[in-house]
Amino acid sequence: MASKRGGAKVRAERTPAGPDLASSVPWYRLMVLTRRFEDEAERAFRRGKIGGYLHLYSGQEAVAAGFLAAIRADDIFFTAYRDHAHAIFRGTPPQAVMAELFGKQTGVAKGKGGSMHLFDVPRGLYGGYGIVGAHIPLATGAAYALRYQGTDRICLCFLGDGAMNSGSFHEPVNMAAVWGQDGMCPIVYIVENNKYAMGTSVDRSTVVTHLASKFGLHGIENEQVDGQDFLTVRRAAERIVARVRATGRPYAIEAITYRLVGHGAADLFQPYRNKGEVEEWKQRDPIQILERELHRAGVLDDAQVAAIHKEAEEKVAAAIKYAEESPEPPPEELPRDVSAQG
Amino acid sequence: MASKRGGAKVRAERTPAGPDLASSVPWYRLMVLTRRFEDEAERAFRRGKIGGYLHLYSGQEAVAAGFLAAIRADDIFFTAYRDHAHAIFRGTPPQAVMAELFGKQTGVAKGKGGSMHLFDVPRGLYGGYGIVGAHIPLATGAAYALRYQGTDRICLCFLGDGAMNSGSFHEPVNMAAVWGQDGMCPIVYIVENNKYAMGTSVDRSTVVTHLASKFGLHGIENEQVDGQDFLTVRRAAERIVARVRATGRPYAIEAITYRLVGHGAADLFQPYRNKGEVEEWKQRDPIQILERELHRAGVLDDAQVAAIHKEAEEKVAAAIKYAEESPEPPPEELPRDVSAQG
Amino acid sequence: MAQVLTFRDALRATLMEEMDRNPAVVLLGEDIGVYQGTFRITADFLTRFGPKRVIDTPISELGFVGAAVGMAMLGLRPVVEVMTWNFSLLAADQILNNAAKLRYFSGGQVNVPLVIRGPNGAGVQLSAQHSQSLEALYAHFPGLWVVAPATPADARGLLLTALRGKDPVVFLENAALYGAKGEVPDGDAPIPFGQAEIMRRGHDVTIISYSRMVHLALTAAEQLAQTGIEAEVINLRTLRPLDRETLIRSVRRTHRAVVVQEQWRPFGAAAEIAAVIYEGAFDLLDAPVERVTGADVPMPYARNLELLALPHERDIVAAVQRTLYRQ
Amino acid sequence: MAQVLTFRDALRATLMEEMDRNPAVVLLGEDIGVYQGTFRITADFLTRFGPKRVIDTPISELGFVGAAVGMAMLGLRPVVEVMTWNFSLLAADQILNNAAKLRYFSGGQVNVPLVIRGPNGAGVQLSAQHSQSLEALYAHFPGLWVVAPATPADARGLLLTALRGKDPVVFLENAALYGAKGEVPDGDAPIPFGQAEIMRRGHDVTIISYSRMVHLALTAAEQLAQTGIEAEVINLRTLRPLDRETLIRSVRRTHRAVVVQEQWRPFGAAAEIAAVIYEGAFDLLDAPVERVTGADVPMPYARNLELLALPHERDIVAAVQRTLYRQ
Ligand SMILES: Cc1ncc(C[n+]2csc(CCOP(=O)(O)OP(=O)(O)O)c2C)c(N)n1
Ligand SMILES: Cc1ncc(C[n+]2csc(CCOP(=O)(O)OP(=O)(O)O)c2C)c(N)n1
Ligand SMILES: [Mg+2]
Ligand SMILES: [Mg+2]
Repeated sequence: MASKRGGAKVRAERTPAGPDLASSVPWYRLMVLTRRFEDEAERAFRRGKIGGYLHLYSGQEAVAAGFLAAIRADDIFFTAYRDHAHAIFRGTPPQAVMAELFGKQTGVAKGKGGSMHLFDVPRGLYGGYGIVGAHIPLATGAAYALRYQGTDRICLCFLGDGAMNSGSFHEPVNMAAVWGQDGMCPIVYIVENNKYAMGTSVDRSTVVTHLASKFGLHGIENEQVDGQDFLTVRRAAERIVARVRATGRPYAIEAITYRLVGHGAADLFQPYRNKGEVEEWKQRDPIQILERELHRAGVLDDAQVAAIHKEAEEKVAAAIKYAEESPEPPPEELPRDVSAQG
Repeated sequence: MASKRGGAKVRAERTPAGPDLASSVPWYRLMVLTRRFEDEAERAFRRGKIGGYLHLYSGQEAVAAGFLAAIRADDIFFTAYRDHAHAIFRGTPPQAVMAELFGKQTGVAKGKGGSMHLFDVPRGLYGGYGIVGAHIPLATGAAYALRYQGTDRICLCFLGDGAMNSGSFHEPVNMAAVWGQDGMCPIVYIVENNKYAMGTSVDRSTVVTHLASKFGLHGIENEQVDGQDFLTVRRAAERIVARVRATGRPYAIEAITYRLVGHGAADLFQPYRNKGEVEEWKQRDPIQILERELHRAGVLDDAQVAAIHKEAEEKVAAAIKYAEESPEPPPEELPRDVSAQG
Repeated sequence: MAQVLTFRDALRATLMEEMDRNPAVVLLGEDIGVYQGTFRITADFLTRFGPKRVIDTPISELGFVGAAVGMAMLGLRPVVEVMTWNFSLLAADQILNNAAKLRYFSGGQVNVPLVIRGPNGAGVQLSAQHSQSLEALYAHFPGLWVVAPATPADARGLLLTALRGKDPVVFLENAALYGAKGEVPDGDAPIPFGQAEIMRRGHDVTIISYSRMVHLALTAAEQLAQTGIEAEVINLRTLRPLDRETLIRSVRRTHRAVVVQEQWRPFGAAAEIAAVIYEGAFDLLDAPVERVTGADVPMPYARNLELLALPHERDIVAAVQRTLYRQ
Repeated sequence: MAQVLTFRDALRATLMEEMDRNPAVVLLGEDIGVYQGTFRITADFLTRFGPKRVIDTPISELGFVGAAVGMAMLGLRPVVEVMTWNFSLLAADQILNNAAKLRYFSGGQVNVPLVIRGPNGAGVQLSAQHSQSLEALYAHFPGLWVVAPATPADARGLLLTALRGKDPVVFLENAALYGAKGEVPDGDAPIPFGQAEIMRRGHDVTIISYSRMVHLALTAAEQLAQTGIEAEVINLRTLRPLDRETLIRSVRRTHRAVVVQEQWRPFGAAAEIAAVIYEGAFDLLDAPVERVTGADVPMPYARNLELLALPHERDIVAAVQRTLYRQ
């Protein structure tokens, strides 16, 4: 399925068992947690508890999980507005994310940013951005800064397939390649190719649907990966991250994935795709794929799986409760944070 | 020399003699004329007769000449600010161009546009633009319009190597490829790769120095050509233009060329290149190359060459005189042309 | 005769009629076709007019706005939908350096009959990057017309003018108004640019606004009437050109003015409107012109803060009272 | 002590000192290195500081301004040279939607200590796409500081403040001033933002301006003095924040004000300045505030038309006379 569009050659790098299976259990737990989180967030949206736009990551979890599993605690990352899972995977407490969605003072950004603008700088999450593609220049400059400061920290930049048609994509990616020649741009661009930008499928917005290859023409090494398989993504991520850290050169990966839900909570009818396609992709749900794998390897049994689901349910319920009960930001917050010196 | 950067494979398509030699004489004449025009314009600039920026095309003549020789009278084209030759090749009277540079009422744009903004819409020149890359979207949309209107007219879009690093380049070129699938984008993108964007050489601004190949990234067929050889350019242009006209699909060509003069009249010291490089390229002056060819084939003799140079001298002298003696635009012109309805 | 339509349907119907009438009209934008339009202004248009006239674009604002300018130069009449005006900042160069100016720098050789339309201003909890009202920015540039309809009738009448003119038009809608209903005259009645409408007569003070804020002004005026203050309410309809005459005539009668805008006060639209009033009615003003504006902060997400950041009826009432020295 | 420096050298020296002092300062821009800078502000910097700190960029305004924002978020202190501010429109999204707002929407988690600098305003015959004065546009957006120095001393003092603050600064220079000389105080004396300077004392009228226009105002004031009119001349130095106090205090004394800006009048900076004056000195104003501005047209190329499009000393003199009802 991954090779449907653009004749993608997907690297196969899975190892059937081994040490990374046990270490994947916490990621399985996080993926279950975020899925539940997204479901409940949507419900809260329908109840009018969450406003604005709400973009869910359901179906794409293995991509961010695989990469965030592969970086160090002091590495950093940027993403777009579909960002809840990225924060939670990285350790941001779900209740602080939910409180942000509820617009509460206890949210990660004190309720000022909302769903699209999650930030958790101590954990390396530099946002959460709403203008498609516009975080790509930021991430590229941030990667330069990390090297300039003499560290071996690296930067991840998640982006959508739709973002690749913007100048916000091409301009910094070209610069990253130039800077990379001097080892000054330790960044991994991770395309979450979920087939659609809102209602526009990849093949309606560009002729070259092998998206990874577009990085090649800027001089950046690249590959595709099956984005539904956590173990595959993680293995690729570990290899890529090590190399980028060592060389200071950019690298790009296109993860073939699918969003099982609407573009945003308002996208109910989805006239741009048919039910069959969604059903087909449900067979490749990344959580089930990982679950099966862990099951088969004997790392998880049914009871443990049930417990993990129950735990997720409880955590998210607690997050909802926390968000619900948290205070709104006080009026004094309105003028705060506009600038540092004023 | 053309293959120095990026391992360019340059198509060789020259025929040593034949009917296109005789028909190239008028183009030789125009190339001599524009070279003289540029020299005199620079002199007028030094005398304070021309203001603002002044970007000369000297050394690159074969590129625009080769392509403009290959299109029909009802075809159209767009270019950047290095546009004098493009207008004159197309038949805009040199005196109307010179008068524009002098800021006179008799200029092609009544003195309102100046050197960077030559327009001659009746002859298909849709400008003359000063923001690098920003005419590329216009030309792309214009090409769509030509097909939408049911014609088989085509559009040429000249652009610089430097422009290719901008979003103004990538965004429309991607769209052109998409529209081309339905035969709705009859455009030829012609990169005038003169090695530098002001003082920045191509290899300092991008890793992929085979610029034609960047169009491939967007799914557009492309090739390189030796931009110093009029006959080669023209032959390629004829083939490409015929194909674009027939298919309605975009095509791209990178002409390897060189500007023998400074970026603009203010670029005196040129710290970004050495004299030797300039001297080397003088050996490949497009006017001399064509002259030699016509000479060898017996289409032009020494006396004719001398006459052509003399004629150019006179025409440009007349243009200078005309420009000098033309009236300034009257004050009433100031508010005119801002909008059609107000 | 007239019929009652929503703002959305007024736009839809007008666009559709004009497309039926004039084959040169083409639409470009993100998700206007297959997806049926984010705000469903163009729902069913793809089926009706086909993909050559209803062009779904990639996420390339700079590219497709520029392409539309090029189409306009060749005699088409493109209508670009920006999914929201926030994204127009990516196309600012094409709008401000090409569309607005190229008629001038070509010495009048080309027209740019282009309409760029979409929702402007704050929505509900869309936060800082998606809650901007950009009229002051665009209205600064000669060569553009800047239109901000308040009612379905405005929407129709001004869109007709936009679609038949020869110049680029920045057409600023407001998502909160799409569902609002109002009488729309039948038939072919374009509203000329630069013609404000007096929505309510009054002699004590003039309240001036445009787009969504007009409705707040009307509500405020009703509230004020209950305290014996009769406010005149002016709907500007267009910011460029500005109908100085109607403005000034009214203020010279009422001696007091309140200008209402949604966006940040500094260098906002109300400053220009106030300056025009002072210049035309200085000797007859009994109080400084009041500006009612949004808070000078990027828009916060939390609903309670967002409400604090936006102007409200009570702010208009208070401003009016200040002009009458009642506070 | 003080030394006489050109505006250019004041900028150069200040940048250089600060780069010597603070390794976090890096420069980005087109042709600032090998080419030595279009206006030679950064001549020799590449040799002195090396290519990691003096970064020649491709023609990618959106990309490199955005990258600089990212660098700033990580604690560097990038200084971006836009070759001219005209090109900043391509980066408008990064400046207005990211740099200006991200401190806010992150709930204060990140600072953006970024300076974007370069020449603003008309040059000589650069025509419509290269002759724009964008202060009104940028000053509308909270989260940015907008600086427009008039003298070499301003250039140094304000650049120091910009380079040491934690916020994004839009630093608007003027190419016509680069060669202008003036006294520059030695040592470390940043000029705080929001502190206007009274350049000339007078009691008959206050002339308010910034950047190059301050010099026209001073010349006009000299001419007026010969006719017995003593004008006070205020150099605003920063548009955001605006030094309302100095402005208002002066006008409350002189009872008359003339605001001078280079750019188009509608929705220009002078409207905001005038509105602030009215709001603060309404009761003491003896005449409407006069706005002296450029013509409301894209800048024409022809020198004679260009001169007609720009404000001149005589326009200021005439405006002052109107405020005194001498015309
Ligand atoms: C510049 C810009 N244009 C349009 C939008 C509206 N918009 C929001 S999300 C989106 C689709 C983005 O698709 P993609 O990059 O594939 O990310 P995905 O939503 O699939 O994760 C669009 C068009 C926007 N936010 N920014
Ligand atoms: C967007 C933009 N950035 C910067 C400039 C300043 N500038 C004018 S020409 C030029 C170089 C362009 O190089 P190229 O595209 O190769 O064209 P060439 O001058 O070589 O013909 C630059 C940087 C500009 N005009 N527009
Ligand atoms: Mg997508
Ligand atoms: Mg070049």
